[in-house]
Amino acid sequence: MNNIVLIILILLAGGVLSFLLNQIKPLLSGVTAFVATVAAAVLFFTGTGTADNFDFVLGGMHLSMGINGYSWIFGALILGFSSLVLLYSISYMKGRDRLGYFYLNFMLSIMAMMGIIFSRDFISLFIFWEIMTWSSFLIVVYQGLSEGRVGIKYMIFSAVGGYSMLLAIVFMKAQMGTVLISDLVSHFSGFAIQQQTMVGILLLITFGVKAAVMPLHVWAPRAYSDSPMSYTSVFSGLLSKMGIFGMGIVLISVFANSSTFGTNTFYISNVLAWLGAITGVMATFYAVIQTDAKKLLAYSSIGQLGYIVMGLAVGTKLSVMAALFLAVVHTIFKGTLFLVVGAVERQTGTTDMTKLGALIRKMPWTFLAALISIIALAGIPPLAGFVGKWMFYESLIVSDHYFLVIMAFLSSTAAFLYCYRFLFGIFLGQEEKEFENVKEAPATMVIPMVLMAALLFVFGVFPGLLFDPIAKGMEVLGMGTVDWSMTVLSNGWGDHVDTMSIISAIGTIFILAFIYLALWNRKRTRYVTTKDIHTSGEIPTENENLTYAVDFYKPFERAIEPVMKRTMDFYYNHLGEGLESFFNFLRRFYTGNGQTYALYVIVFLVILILFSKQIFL
Amino acid sequence: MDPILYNKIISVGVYGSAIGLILIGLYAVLVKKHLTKIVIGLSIIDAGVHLLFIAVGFIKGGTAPIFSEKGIELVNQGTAMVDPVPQALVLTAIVIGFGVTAVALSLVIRLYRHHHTARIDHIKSLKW
Amino acid sequence: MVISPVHYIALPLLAAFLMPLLAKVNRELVRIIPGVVLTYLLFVSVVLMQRVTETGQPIIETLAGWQAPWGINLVFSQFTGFLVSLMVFMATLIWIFSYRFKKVDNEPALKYYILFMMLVTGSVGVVLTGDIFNMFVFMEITAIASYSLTSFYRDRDGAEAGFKYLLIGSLASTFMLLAILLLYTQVGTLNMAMIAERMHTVPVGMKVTILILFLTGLGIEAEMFPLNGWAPDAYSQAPSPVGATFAALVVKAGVYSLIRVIFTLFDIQGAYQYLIIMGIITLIIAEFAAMKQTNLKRMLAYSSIGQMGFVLIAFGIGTKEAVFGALFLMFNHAIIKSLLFMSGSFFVYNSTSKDIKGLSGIGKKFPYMGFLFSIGAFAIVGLPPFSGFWSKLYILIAAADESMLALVAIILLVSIVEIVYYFRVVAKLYFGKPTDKEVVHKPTFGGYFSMTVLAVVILLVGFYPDIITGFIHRAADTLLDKGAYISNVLSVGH
Amino acid sequence: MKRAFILLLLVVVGWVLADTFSQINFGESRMGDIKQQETVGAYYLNNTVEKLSVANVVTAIVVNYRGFDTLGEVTVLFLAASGLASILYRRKKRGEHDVMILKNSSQLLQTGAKLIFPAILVLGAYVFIHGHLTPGGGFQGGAIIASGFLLMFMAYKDYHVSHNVLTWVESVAGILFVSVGIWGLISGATFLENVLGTGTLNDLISGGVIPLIYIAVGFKVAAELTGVLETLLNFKTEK
Repeated sequence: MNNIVLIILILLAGGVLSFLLNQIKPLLSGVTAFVATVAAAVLFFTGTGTADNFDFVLGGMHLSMGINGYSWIFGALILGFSSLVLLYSISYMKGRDRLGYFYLNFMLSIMAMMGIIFSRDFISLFIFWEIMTWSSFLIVVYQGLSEGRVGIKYMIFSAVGGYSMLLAIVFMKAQMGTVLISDLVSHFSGFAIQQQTMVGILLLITFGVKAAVMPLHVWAPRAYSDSPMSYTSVFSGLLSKMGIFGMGIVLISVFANSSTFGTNTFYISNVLAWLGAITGVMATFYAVIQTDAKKLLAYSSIGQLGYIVMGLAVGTKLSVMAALFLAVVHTIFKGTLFLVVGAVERQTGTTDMTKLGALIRKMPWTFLAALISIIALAGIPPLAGFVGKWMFYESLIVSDHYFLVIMAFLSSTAAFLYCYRFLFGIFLGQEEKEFENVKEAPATMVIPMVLMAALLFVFGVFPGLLFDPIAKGMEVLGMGTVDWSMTVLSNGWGDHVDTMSIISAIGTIFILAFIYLALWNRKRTRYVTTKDIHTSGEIPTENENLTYAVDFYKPFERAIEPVMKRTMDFYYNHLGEGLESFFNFLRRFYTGNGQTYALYVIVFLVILILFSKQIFL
Repeated sequence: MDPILYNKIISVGVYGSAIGLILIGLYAVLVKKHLTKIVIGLSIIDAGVHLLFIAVGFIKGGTAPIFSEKGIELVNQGTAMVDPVPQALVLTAIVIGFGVTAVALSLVIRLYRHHHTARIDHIKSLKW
Repeated sequence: MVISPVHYIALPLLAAFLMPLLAKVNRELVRIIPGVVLTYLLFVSVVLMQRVTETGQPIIETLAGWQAPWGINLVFSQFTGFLVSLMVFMATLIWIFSYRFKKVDNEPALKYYILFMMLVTGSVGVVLTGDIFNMFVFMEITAIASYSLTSFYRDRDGAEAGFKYLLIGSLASTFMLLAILLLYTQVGTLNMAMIAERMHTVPVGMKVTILILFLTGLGIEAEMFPLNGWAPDAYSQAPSPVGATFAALVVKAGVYSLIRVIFTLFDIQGAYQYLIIMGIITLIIAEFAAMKQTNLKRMLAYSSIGQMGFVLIAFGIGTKEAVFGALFLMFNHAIIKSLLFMSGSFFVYNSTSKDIKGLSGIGKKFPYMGFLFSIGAFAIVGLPPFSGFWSKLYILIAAADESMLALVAIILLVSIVEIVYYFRVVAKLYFGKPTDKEVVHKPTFGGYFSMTVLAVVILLVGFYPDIITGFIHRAADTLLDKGAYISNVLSVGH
Repeated sequence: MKRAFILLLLVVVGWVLADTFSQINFGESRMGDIKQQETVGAYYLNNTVEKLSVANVVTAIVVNYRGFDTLGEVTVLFLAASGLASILYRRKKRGEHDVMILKNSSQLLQTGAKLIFPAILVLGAYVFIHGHLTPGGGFQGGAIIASGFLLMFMAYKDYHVSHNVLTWVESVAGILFVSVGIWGLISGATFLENVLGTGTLNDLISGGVIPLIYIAVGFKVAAELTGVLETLLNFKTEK
């Protein structure tokens, strides 16, 4: 059987099987899901190539599935990452009820994502896209928080996105007669400029919703934080990347044939780049003021996705490469961070950074993973985040997008604030009494986290490992060949940044410091608790709080307040309320009096009679 | 009297009374608040429509469509019998009207039993 | 005795007349006989559909030995056959569901089965008959059975809903009678094929007046916008199997008659635009009204009305693809809405109130039932990979082919509203805080069975629509081929 | 205000109906040339005697040409009776007594009713038995019989007709009707087809199955109308 079909079927069967096995023993449920995903991953990495086409006719439409270099990047990311997350999940989800339900939807999401990247036509893309949407919706409401309101909001935005794709699809079908993505690419130049704009905007709305681009992002923070953390890592790491995946196709392949492309980039791309930049800045600001670790990470995700969208929208070789590199790396570090928060939540029962603290000694391995991921997130060498950011800035400057650079720098600086806060709030600071007996998370949870952290290091040192598939993918998108090397970052200005020299410099410093602290200076170090101090001669009591987890960035908050006063959410809520009261007004038409209904009938008849000439002739 | 004028008067009288019945019935249905009156209104509408059926089937000078020896002769001459089809249809329509009225009355009884009122504008617990 | 379309009418009637006698022998027989009859009719459907598909010609059965146009005839074409088979299939499942639905054994409980069977027969008769007055008679059978079944429960709201239904339904029959009368004076026949053939001789003004009367009368049956005040009440107060029957059979018969009148009888182009406009208004108002409902069954009722508006839009577009989409949607709506009514009824029974609020967490008590309801909800809003998706897709494509992109956009916007209120219920079912009311009413085995069958059909058609599209394509072609209808019906025996 | 609006609506409706019917000349034949048989009416007038030997064309139409309608119509009645029973059904509460809603009628009415009742029954029977020969038929006859029962209900407050008997009559009559139809199917013809010999015109036994069906219809209508009356009359109101 065809490998593509087989992968989809394995994932689907894994989901159904884990749903059924849950009835026997809940543990089996998670194990089955894990095994199925690993099996699919093995199949994907060993035997799936561009030859595995699958053309079929469904409902009278010619549909096609296959794989190319571009979708391979995302496929590898999905299967690799979700395997690790599912391993983590086995322990993380232990003891919760309705595990079968959870794993069924989890596996359906993974299946749907694989389906999306395999799709070569818009109908099957849409089908899998919607499966992804509702399966993730079912997980968002799984914990029963906030009466499902968050889930509904997520669903509304997803529906807007999904249906704008559907609108684009039926338009394409009417115009071109086919729904193949390759046909859209080749026919796009034949459309009038209005049609190009319409199709472009519609498709970008679809992908923009999932990628949480500025005006369409309001569902994301709560939806991310309301899901179980093991799923959130997939939600923010992979589902959002499906938006990036689609945007890549639209912004690069399709818009390459737009009418105005010859002189400049398609104007929608410019708008989108700006939206991405604003998203990056605003989301980062919001992330800074959060006190809940989950929400902090959620906003941080949105901000990072803003960068990636910006990179794609700018559309030069370097920026696209940077964006795709960041996309992959973001999945890894943000996924890890969500897993870290999940581990903390499982061990302590809370994710509130004002309550947590000093877990570094209780959960050292988790801390290690968090630290490395945070460094990667902040873009500090030698980890992979640095590579992405470097290329990203360089590409913006080379292509003369100076204002975008300023925005990017602004948000990236602000990002340091929340990065620090995250580390401090959870792992450092004052030891809380209630968390005295917290233990390290089980091995099945720690291993995936540490493994991914290690991966970040590897990609930081050898970014070429990622450049290789990305370059192939960009070729598929129609950007021509892209040069890359294993350790040297691309050189727009003609300068070289060699990761090897960076790593050797940093490595040397690190080793020297280690030697100093661990060996030479060993005798003079001792462990002190937070309380082991004297303030003006007074010995602090047990209950006194000496670290400042509350109002952490008060001045900063005050500085950005004017920008933050009215959230997008506010306007959406008002719109929703207005609509609801309008609906309420409309249904008063049904007064409940039978006689009134009879009157409607006669009025209707009279109207038809009076306007019969206009209506029927 | 002038036969054409006579014919006109007759037709205005027949059609007019039938249409009048329909309008009276509709008025009762739309204005009267008492459930029983509304049901009566429905019956009056029915009666008007049935009358229209019969009126339309009538042919001037025609006899009832029942054959005797003479009738066969008449038919052979041309249009001596009224159209039988509307008469057959109206029979069916009357019976159906009866059935609907019976059900309507029973519902009125039920409504009165539950609500202790027969005013239609007081019976609207189902709305919006 | 050769199997022929008249079995659809004759056997249920025979059984209905027999049932009061059999009730004296054994009360269980009254419950079983409708099932036996419907199962036989399902068999008849299979045989006849096979015959029609093989020959490609409609089966036209003359009654009482008089050929069209002199007598009444039944037309079992690929179009009507499809609808009739669907109706019988649904009726069988609903019977299985309602078998011992409630453990009451009084007199009306027995009447229920008679009325239910007549409801089915009436709807099937409307679709099968080739005679306009006969269609009226069958509509009245359906209507009277519906009135009685709507007020079947002896609470006060049942009678209210029944009376409203009756009031509006009587007006509908009045208008239809007037239309038939005027039509008869103009063309001198009641056979629909003959009427269609002679329609061009009717003066335009008269034609339009007749059409308006028909549209008003049949619009009431098809739940068109300002005429549908009765519908939410009737759906929400009728017993749940009857609510499912309304959605699956009765309203289908209403839409069928409307379509038959516009597509076959009349040749007025404006009627198609009229369908689109009224369909849009119906869709919008109904879906918006559904949004704020607190009563689950009432919400389902408004949703049903909205779907019918969607069907009317699709028929109004009038191309082959659109009609195909519309028929597909009718098929989907019958299946999905029945599933929703069936599973929803158990939630309503076992919750503290009929309100959606009372459903909180009830999916935890009935995980399987919640699963089925979710499938139904996902399918009706048109999410892939459920069957509702395909019909929506085809209709939208058909609309886009006629470059009605604004129409597509409106439909999609309204669909978002639809998603919101259905998903609100789904979220509530699973994840609300459960109320601590004990389970009073477990589904019967038959209930599980019929709901499972429906869910399987939804999934099957969703995954592989081609198992059903062939039938629907042929049905759409048959409906649109007016000339063939006329010549087929009138050529019998000539 | 509302009333004025409604009156305005009714004026429009009335005007349209009047306008429409003014195009349909009263008393004019619309059957075309009877011999050409362009309309169904003409066809029935031409062929009834020859093919069915039934004198009353309306009966021929009701029972034979459009017999299917009649079957539906009978079903409507049957449904109305069933529906009524189901709608008005109410479990008797414990200790509840029948509440009389009828007063004792006068001696005059009681005696008169007793006297006329058999005659009414006979008249009804006559009307439906001769349905194919003279004006009238099953429905008319049945209605006449039911009116006889109504008279008895009015005269005697405790007059009851056994539900059992009514059920039997209407069921058997209904079964007979459908069976005649199926008889046609079984004998290789169509449903409801006149499979018996038609006899000669104006004989009592002529017209094949037509009188048979009309007698069944007569019984059925009589039983159902009486049943409806009985149900409505014996319904007890709450105090």
